[in-house]
Amino acid sequence: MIKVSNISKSYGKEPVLKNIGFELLEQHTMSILGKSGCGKTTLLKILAGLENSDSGSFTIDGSDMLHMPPQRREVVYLSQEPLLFPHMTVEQNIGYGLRIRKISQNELVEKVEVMLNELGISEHRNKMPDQLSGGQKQRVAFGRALVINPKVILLDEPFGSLDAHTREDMQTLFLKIAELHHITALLVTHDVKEALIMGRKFARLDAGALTVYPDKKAFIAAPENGIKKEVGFWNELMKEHEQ
Amino acid sequence: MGIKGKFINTTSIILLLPIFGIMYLSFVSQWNYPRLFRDVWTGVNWVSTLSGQNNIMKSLGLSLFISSFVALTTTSTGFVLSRQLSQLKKANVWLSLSYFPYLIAPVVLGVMLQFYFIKFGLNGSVVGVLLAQMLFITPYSTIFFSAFWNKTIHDTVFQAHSLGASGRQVYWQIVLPLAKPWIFIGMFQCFLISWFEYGITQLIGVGKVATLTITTMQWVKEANPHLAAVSACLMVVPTLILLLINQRIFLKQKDLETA
Amino acid sequence: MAIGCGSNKTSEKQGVPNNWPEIEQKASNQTVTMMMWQGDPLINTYMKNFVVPTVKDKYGIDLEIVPGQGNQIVSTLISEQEAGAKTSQLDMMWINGETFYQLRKIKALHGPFVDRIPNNKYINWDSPFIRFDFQQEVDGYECPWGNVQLAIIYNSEYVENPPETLQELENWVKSNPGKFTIGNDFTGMTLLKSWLTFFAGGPEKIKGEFNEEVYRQSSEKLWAYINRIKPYFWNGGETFPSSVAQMHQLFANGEIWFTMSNNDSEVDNKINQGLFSENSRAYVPTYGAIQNSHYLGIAAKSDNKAAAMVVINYMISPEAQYQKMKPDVWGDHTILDIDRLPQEWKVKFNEIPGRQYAPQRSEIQENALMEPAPEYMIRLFSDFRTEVMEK
Amino acid sequence: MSKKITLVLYIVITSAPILAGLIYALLYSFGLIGILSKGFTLRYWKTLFSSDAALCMGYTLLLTMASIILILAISLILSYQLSKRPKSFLHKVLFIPLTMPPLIMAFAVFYWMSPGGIISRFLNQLGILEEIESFPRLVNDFWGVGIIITHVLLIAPLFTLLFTNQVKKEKLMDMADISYTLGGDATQFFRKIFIPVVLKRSKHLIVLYTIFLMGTYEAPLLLGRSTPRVLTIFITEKLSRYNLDDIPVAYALTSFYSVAIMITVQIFLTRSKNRSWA
Repeated sequence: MIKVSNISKSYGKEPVLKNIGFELLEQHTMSILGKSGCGKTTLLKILAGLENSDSGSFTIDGSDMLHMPPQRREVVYLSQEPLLFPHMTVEQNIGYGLRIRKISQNELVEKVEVMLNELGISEHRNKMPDQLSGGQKQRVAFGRALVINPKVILLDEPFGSLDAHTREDMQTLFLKIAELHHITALLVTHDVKEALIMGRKFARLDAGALTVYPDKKAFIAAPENGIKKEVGFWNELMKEHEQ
Repeated sequence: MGIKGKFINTTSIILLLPIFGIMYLSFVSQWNYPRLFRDVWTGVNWVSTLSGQNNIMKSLGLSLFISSFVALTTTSTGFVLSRQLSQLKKANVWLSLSYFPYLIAPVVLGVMLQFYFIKFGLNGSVVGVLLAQMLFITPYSTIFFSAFWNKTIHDTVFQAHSLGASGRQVYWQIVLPLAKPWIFIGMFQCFLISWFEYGITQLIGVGKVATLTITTMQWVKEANPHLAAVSACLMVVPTLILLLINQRIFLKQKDLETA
Repeated sequence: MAIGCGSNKTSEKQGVPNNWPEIEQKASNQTVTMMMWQGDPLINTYMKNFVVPTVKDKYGIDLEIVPGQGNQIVSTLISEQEAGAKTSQLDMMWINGETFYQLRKIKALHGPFVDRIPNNKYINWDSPFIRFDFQQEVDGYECPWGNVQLAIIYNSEYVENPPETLQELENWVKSNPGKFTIGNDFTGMTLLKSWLTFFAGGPEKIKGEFNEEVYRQSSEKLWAYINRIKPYFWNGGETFPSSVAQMHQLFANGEIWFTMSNNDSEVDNKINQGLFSENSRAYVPTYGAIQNSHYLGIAAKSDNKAAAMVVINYMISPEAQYQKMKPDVWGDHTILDIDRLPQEWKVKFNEIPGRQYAPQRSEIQENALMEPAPEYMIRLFSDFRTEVMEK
Repeated sequence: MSKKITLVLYIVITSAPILAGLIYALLYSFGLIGILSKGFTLRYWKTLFSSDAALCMGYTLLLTMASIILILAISLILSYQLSKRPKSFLHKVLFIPLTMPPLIMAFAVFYWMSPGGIISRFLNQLGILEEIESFPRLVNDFWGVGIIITHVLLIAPLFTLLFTNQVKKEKLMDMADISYTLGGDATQFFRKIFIPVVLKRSKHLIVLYTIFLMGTYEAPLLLGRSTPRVLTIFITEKLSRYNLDDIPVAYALTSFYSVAIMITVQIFLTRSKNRSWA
């Protein structure tokens, strides 16, 4: 179980995160909805170990994460940019995390093979990143993260730079694979629909403060998320059309 | 079209003239006005140089040593320093410190520092010249590499960490491969700056550290354009060959510089 | 001898042993750095191909030559003093009167040492042109190396009767614009000193210590004269060559018809090298030309004084002086008194082939002028810039 | 912790020498140290703004401006032409001057363009030039023609390369078509769009090279006149003169020049956003 409590961070006098706390069960995905600049990237970076928090704690199954160097946390951060290693092929990129874990060559090849197939990119295995499309790159980035079986994946607007169509494909793909690999994930997005599709648990980050909703219903009902308003708009439109 | 084409062709020819000029001067002797050649071309300047009858070959060796050493040290120092700087909050402000030593004319820098070099017994020695050159080439190298450490590199580095790579692994497996073209070009640039240097080498070296530029100048002062030209050719031709081989890499560098 | 004994103690302190054999012993396998003007290929060749290998063979001394004129020597040694350097980068240097003056002033010269070197006994100390350097007694702080007289070189194809007086020169320059100039360098200033001597009213007037009044009056006339004919100089008098090498190049190109040399026999070796046309001749005008000697000094902070002394002793040996005096080697007149030399050397010196294109020494000796005090030179250098070049 | 050490090391490498050098130069220029020092005086600084030093500063500035303007003009035209003909031979040749040190370039210019040089000999052989005097004075001349030509040969090719790359990157030539559809002609495009865009993008670079040119040394050493002189020559000459009173003046100019550079860097380079860092 992931447990985050009282995490705060400020840049100078500017508070960015205020007493963030939540719990997340294994194999669950929590969607955090937030506008840009609400502190969501900072939160993920703290959890991943890229930045330090001023206070608070972060544990996975009871062991402290905040004082562990990022490479030992097994918390993988995925950003909007796929950030593939440009000097490695698709295969090498996906196998990178395994290679540094000194896994046997056979096992490595096998795992990478499985991942390539699951992601549907096996025909691109020998390509370099600059030969791939945006969606393909993002798949490789997922594969690279998932193949090492991390404890948590942190997704920072992972589909933000993709076009609408590719985006839907990727969302479905992620759900499929997350289930397959029993992934625990934290997703931040500004897109309500994406939050709803991907999440099992829901929260909202606003001006550095986190609200965790008890369930999906509460998330939909909360006026600040604007879902009701959106639905109202479409209903009105439908009604007008029907008349 | 015709006129403009001519313009480009003329420019091309003009750009070739300096190098043709020095090659020509190295193959003539007894160059009395208005003669262009005496009777035939002569290899005497080259023969005497290559057979070690003058100090040019010695200077070539010394220059190669100094410039290679300076290139290696300044490139590695600049690379490391620029990385550390890039992680600081006010990286830009810190970086601006590098502009001063790099932009002040080397000979004036030499004038300002001569006192200290003498004080520490470094004048007139190869070590002194190495140090003097490093004083302004290291900042250059730092500025050069600071452009490498952009957000994408930092994010990629973090990505590798996040996948479980240790600091050393990230450095060898991610950073260095990505930086390879930069390091290559940076080193070439630093080598050239040192290779081209005259002012501060003359001042701090007290003429004792006779690099190729110093030797060339000495022949010029002696009004012996022919040996000066041989010496000049030895400076230009190696860089030219290196450049022609690596023109594509060099082209890429221009991308880096404007980036 | 009296001076020698007196200086023994100080010399010991300065790292020079008391007697010559010990000095030679201490000198072996040392490296001596000598700073000298390297603007003349023949001189460089003489040093590189003759002196350097011989001192290596004979004494095991590595003589390292670095380029630098008098002013660079002065500024190098001044900077070292200011920085409080314990040892100097330079061991010995080739100097001239004004450098000698400056270096004495800042106490950068080692000495007296000349009376301690064996070949001192052959030096022609009777000649005032050797004993006095720019009116200053040498005092053992520098050792004479060669003696030269300024000679004007002209192309006899274009100039049939070279001007013998300043008036004639003025007329000639005005009727042949663009063909004459003065170098903004040591040689040029040496010519100006002979002109200054003329305007001062003769050598007697300018003798002795620097006299501000004499300088003011004579230099006023000098600048007026030069500025009057300057528009007819090479390049309209807008620029002046900055070195002898540049002057010679212009002369060889035919851009100018006069050049000059501090070495009266230079025209011979320049023609032999094929640099000057065979119609080139040298002469000394009737108003005279400065004759002076050039010297070798040892840096006070050299840590190799013994080796430097050995090198200097060799450089004034009959062997080295004889080689140097050959017109096709350098043509620099010896500072030794030939009459005092052993018979074999006497013969050899007398057999040195005469000059073909330059006047014989004996002919121009009567037109030789003494160097005035060094301040004249220093003032001429800076005033030439402000009074002529920048006007 | 190691970050702090690196930072200290960095400051020691970059700033300490400059600062130490500046302090020395300042002390010397105020007569506080040096072989002839007689205590504090403003004498040397006063001469800096009256005598030949002022002339030297003005001359350096003029020479720099003339060089940079010519360099910009030539590189702009060349890069425009090159962008239209990407496969030109010039592309290959542009690299050659980058392999030449300033000293060698100045040397080459001297022996091409002096009255006794190669061009003059050619003209003479062709019978066009009868006397060596009729050849125009292009080196060691008053206007610094030789120096400026050397600067142009050294820097214009580099600028042309960079500009051409800039144009490619910004797809500037595609804009030409837009400009034509809006009724502009080629000249208008060049003047109203090409030049401003390229110059704006290269501001940083232009300032950098202007500062470089202010400190030019080798070219004037070989091709300059005895008067007026550029700054670097002035300083080195004053330092090695028999008149020891000239040394503090040289240090005064040294201090003045380095402080001026620092201010320029502060104004033009640090404030303007270094894009690579953004």
